Amino acid sequence: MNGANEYDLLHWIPALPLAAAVIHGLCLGLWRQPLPRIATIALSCGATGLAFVLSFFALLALTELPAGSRVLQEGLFTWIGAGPFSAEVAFLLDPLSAVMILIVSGVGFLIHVYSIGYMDADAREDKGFQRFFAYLNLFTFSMLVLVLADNLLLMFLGWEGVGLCSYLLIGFWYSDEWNAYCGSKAFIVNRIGDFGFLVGMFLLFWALQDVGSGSVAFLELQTAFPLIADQMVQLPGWLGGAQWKLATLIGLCFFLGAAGKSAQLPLYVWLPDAMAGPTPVSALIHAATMVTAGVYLICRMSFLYAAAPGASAVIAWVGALTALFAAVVAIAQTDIKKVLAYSTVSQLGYMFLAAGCGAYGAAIWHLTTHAWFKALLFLAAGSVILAVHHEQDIDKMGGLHRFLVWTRLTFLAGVLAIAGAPYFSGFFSKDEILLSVHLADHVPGHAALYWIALFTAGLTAFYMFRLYFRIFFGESRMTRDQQGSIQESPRTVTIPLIVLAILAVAGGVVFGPSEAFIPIEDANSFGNFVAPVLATVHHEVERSLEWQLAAVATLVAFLGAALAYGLYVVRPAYPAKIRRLLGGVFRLVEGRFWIDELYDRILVQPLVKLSDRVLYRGLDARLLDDMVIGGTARGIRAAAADMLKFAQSGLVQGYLFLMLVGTLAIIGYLAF
Amino acid sequence: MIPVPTLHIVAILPVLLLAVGAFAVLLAELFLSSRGTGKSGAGSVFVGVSGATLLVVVVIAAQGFISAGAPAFNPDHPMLHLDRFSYFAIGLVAGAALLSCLLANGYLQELRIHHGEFYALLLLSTAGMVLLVSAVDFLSVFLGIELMSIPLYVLAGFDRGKPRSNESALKYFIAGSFATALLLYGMALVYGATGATHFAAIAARLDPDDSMAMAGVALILVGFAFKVSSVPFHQWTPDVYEGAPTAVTAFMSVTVKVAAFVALLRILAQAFGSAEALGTVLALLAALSMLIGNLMAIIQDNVKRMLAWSAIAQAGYLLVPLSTGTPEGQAAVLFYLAVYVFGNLGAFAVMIALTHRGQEADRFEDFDGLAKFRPGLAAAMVLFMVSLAGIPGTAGFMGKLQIFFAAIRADQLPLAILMALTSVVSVYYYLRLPIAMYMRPAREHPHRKELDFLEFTVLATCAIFVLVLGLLPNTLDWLPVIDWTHQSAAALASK
Amino acid sequence: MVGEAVILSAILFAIGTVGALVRRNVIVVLMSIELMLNAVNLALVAFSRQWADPAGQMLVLMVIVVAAAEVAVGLGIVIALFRNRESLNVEDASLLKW
Amino acid sequence: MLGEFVGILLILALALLIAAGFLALHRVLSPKREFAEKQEPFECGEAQIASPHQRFSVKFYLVAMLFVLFDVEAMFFYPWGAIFRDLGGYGLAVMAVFTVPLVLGLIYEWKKGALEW
Repeated sequence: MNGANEYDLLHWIPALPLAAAVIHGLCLGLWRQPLPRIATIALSCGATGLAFVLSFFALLALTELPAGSRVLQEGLFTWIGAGPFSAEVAFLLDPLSAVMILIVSGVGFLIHVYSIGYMDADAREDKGFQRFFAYLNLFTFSMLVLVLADNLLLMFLGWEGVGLCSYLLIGFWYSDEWNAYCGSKAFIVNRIGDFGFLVGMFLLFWALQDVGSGSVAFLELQTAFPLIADQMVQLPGWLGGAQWKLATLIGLCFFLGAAGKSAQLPLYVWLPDAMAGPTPVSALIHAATMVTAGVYLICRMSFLYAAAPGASAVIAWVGALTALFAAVVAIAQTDIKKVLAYSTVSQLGYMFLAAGCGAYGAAIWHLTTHAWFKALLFLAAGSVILAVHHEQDIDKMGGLHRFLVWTRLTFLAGVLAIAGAPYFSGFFSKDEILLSVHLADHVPGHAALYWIALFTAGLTAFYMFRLYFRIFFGESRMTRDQQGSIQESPRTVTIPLIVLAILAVAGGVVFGPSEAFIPIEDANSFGNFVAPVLATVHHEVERSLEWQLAAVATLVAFLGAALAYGLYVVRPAYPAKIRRLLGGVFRLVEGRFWIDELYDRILVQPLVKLSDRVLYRGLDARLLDDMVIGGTARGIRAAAADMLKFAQSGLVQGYLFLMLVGTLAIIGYLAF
Repeated sequence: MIPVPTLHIVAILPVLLLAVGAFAVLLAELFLSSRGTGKSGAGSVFVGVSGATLLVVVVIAAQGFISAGAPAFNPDHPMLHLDRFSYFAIGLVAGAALLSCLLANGYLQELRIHHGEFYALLLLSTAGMVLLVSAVDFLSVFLGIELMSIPLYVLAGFDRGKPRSNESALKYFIAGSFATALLLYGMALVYGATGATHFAAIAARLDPDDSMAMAGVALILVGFAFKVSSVPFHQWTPDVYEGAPTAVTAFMSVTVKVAAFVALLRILAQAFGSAEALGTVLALLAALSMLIGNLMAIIQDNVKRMLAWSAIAQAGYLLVPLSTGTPEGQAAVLFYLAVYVFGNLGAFAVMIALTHRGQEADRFEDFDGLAKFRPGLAAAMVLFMVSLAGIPGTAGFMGKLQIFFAAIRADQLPLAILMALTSVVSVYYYLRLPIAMYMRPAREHPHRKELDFLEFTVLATCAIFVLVLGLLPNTLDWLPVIDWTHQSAAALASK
Repeated sequence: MVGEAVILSAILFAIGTVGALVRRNVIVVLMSIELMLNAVNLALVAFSRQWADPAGQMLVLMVIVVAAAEVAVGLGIVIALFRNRESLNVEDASLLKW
Repeated sequence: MLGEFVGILLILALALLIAAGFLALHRVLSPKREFAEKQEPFECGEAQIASPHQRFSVKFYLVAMLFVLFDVEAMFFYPWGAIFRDLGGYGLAVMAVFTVPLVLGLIYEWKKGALEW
């Protein structure tokens, strides 16, 4: 392990959640006997909490090193030693992964705690409680492996692991067809992304073996990559046969993987459906951690993207468009979790936009703040959902501020943070992104990108405040007895909310404010911390510009919020009018542009059809029939039809015939 | 006076043992079941004898592998060559056969077709495979392939009372003997062109431009492509797999593939080395098999049939490294074969464990809500499906990885990408069982309440191997599978 | 001399192939396959004579024996099928399809 | 030498097509009108008394198969017998080994009652 500092506590961070999951699994699988509730809680939350503590110590150990060489490693064993290439099971802790493990284990721990109260109130299955925590731990383990992995292959293991766990948590929780469908959808869309990941890894390996490096470890990649950075490849004819920069090709492949995992256009379709899972899962997996893995991947490979401007531009544009698109869709949703889901997609778009503009630090910073306030928003939403007995339609809520004090306050904190109210956490990260986009003149059309991002910021403020007002203000749209039974959620629910709220409000100022707004020298400790591992594109910034941009962004956000206030509090009648006014447009938005239906038409149906019609009846029966008989007289077909059934017609002689044709073909090729 | 050839019995010891075991089982069948002895008692004798025989063969193979091969049988005109390569294959085949014969006991009793002949035939077929994988002369190749196939024809129709079983046997028989005829004609042509049946001699005299020789090569390739069920010689596979008793399907779906692929590896490496054009043909077959196998598997509604099409797709995956012809490719084939054996056997083992009172569990509905009342079985099935689909952490992914990198090193990038793409598609149908088991409401099935001990052993073994091959394929110093495959490939290179 | 024998064997093989492909009666299909095998034997003998090498004839003996075993098994299967089906038509054996 | 084997394949393909073609033609051209008179022997010959398709006892097949098997196995004795003297004791031993499975097979089918009529 090329001389980097060893740190032999590292493997305990993922090992603890794994151990918990395994114990749960054994109890359920072999012993067939759920643990007592308290033991389950102690095991799961304890494991994750300890993981967080260890992560913290690891962070301290890291900060003791000089800023330039902050790398800790621990190799466990050789995963694949022999053969064409080697991969270690080894962990790598640098500022980037340090940030990630703190988010994963920290937010993860809070959500574990929250789940105790949530899952109690939400008693659907008797044994479900422990199974749920088993899955949570398993997920935490996979996510930690993903971010700690020191090579692409181990990262892919975690990458698939989190996908599997989200599949389990969406689908295996309540057994009904819809969840099953959503779970499989999530899994299969993710596989499309994974295909990109794999191919990217192949290309990288294929290119590097020529320069004699058979490893996929990040550090070796980083050192070896410059050798192939400018290599060109000739695409095969059926792909246009153009000359491409290899780095761009690889970058695009990895971005396909990232887009699948992080729900970017066009692969975002699975995330809104993933809301079918229980709310803590939505908070942990589909807001705070797993969906950000794509951003992490891009930043981890930043050395590659720095050499691939084409790929970076694509990322920036896809990110921006996703941000805008999802924000627009979010306006019209009435399901509280759907709104948050689309907002997540939109915010992820922001992160990719930043990464595409070379501002990887900004991307990771927004990833962090987003983990805080989006987890907070989801958990608060869950608390609301509990209070109103699993009602998720905001048209059937309203006026809840009287009942849910804590929930409302924390929710407000989250809304302010995501809307970018000054000095809230979201404010700093969003402004850093806007700034970097504004400066990124190396990206084609960065001006347009900036305006899109700005407009999206306004939309974000609008739909978040709409959500807030619809839930907590206006007169209640619930039946009497519903109102009667509303009460604030248990403490295990509210405490995590409060902690996250504090982070969402103050986290920005404490950890990573831009120097422009805090009169302290390098106050942006976060940015300085992660900077060394990222190939960020640097620009000279004068404070005044930063101020101007921030002012504009804040103004836009304020307008959005004000509009929401006007429409949903002052003049509640207007939205209906507008709805009538806009008519078609609105329905289009409401129908989420009918993307899902489109996919069903374009992707799923054709696959089944291809398999069913084309291959199964078409190729097997029609095509080959015609191929064999086509030329000859039509009369023969009648006879041939039953003699040469090519389909899996169950007629063995048809099989023999196909064999014979194949044989003659091979002989023809080999012998003549 | 003709000089008496020197015989190294150790070289044919495995075959001898298997034959003796087979006859022992037959006699046991005669003298036990004719008497009043209960079938169950007889059953334990059958399983005991055949299991012990196979176990001994596995041990011999391991011993032989460690001592790096045995002297050839009849050195002046060698028919068999037992190097590490063949010993690895023998161990794999015998191991798979052992697992399948452990599975058979309970299953056959549930189906009321518990006869000793089953085990005898299984042993004989295994003997054929052992011959096949160690053959270095087309004469012994032919003997091996027939001794492997003929018992399988009978086994496919072992459930005599069922029309489906008869039909499966008939189709397998007709298609199989047709393929044999083609194979034989190929041998004849090659013999005519080179005047030799021994691999080394053929390799010395084979002329890639002699169209007769190449026609022979093509026909031989076809014969093997049939055995490994590669498109377009695949169509028998779904029918035979579905119709045959599940225990038989489990046995042949893995062992035949291993034996045929290993023999093909040896022939390509030691006899047909000079025919480069073969690489292209193999690559084409691989692509076709991956595409058609995976796409056809999507629309199946019978689990056995789905697994049959998946077996065709897996054959395609295995043909990818075969077409490279590099030592890495050969090692990858061997490793993936091991992976495939445990994953597939495991899946069939679950189906067998669910068979009850002559009622096979081979439709997707039979798995609805299984997780509710058989959590262990369901979890195992998920593991095997996930491994077949090639999700990281399982053997399947590790195997595919070996293939990917072998292919990439041989600049077969397009094939590798196609393989990755098709295995994405494959997830779609491999997931159907987990969905059925965990997300469909449970229905009442005549499932047996408990596993019998042997089935549990087999399931546990398969599950453990799937995990170990996926996570520690080369880490345990007593089980460095990847090293073994590379040593075997090396033995193949040094004739 | 050898050439003619080989061509004859090729013709026999082709006839056997066609028979196996088009005849409906299972027994006749078996016979056609036997014909293919014997065509192989003919070719083998011819080549073995051409190269003055006994290996070919050894292979022929093997083929004959194995073919006998095969046809025995085949007949057994056919009988089992006939008992359940009352028919020797290959095309009646099409329960398993797709 | 080489040329005529190119022909082999052509013949393979050709024979296939011809046969298929004729079969097909027959299918197409031959009128298929089947009425009772057509089934009866024309002018001369006897009206059949029993269907030629009546079932034989399976025993026929069974015995036939068993005969074929042992008959063919016996074939191996000829080359052996030809050089029996030269082989000496070794040959005797080998052939003994060869015979054992045959005998076992005989015992098996005997016990299974395959030989009873």
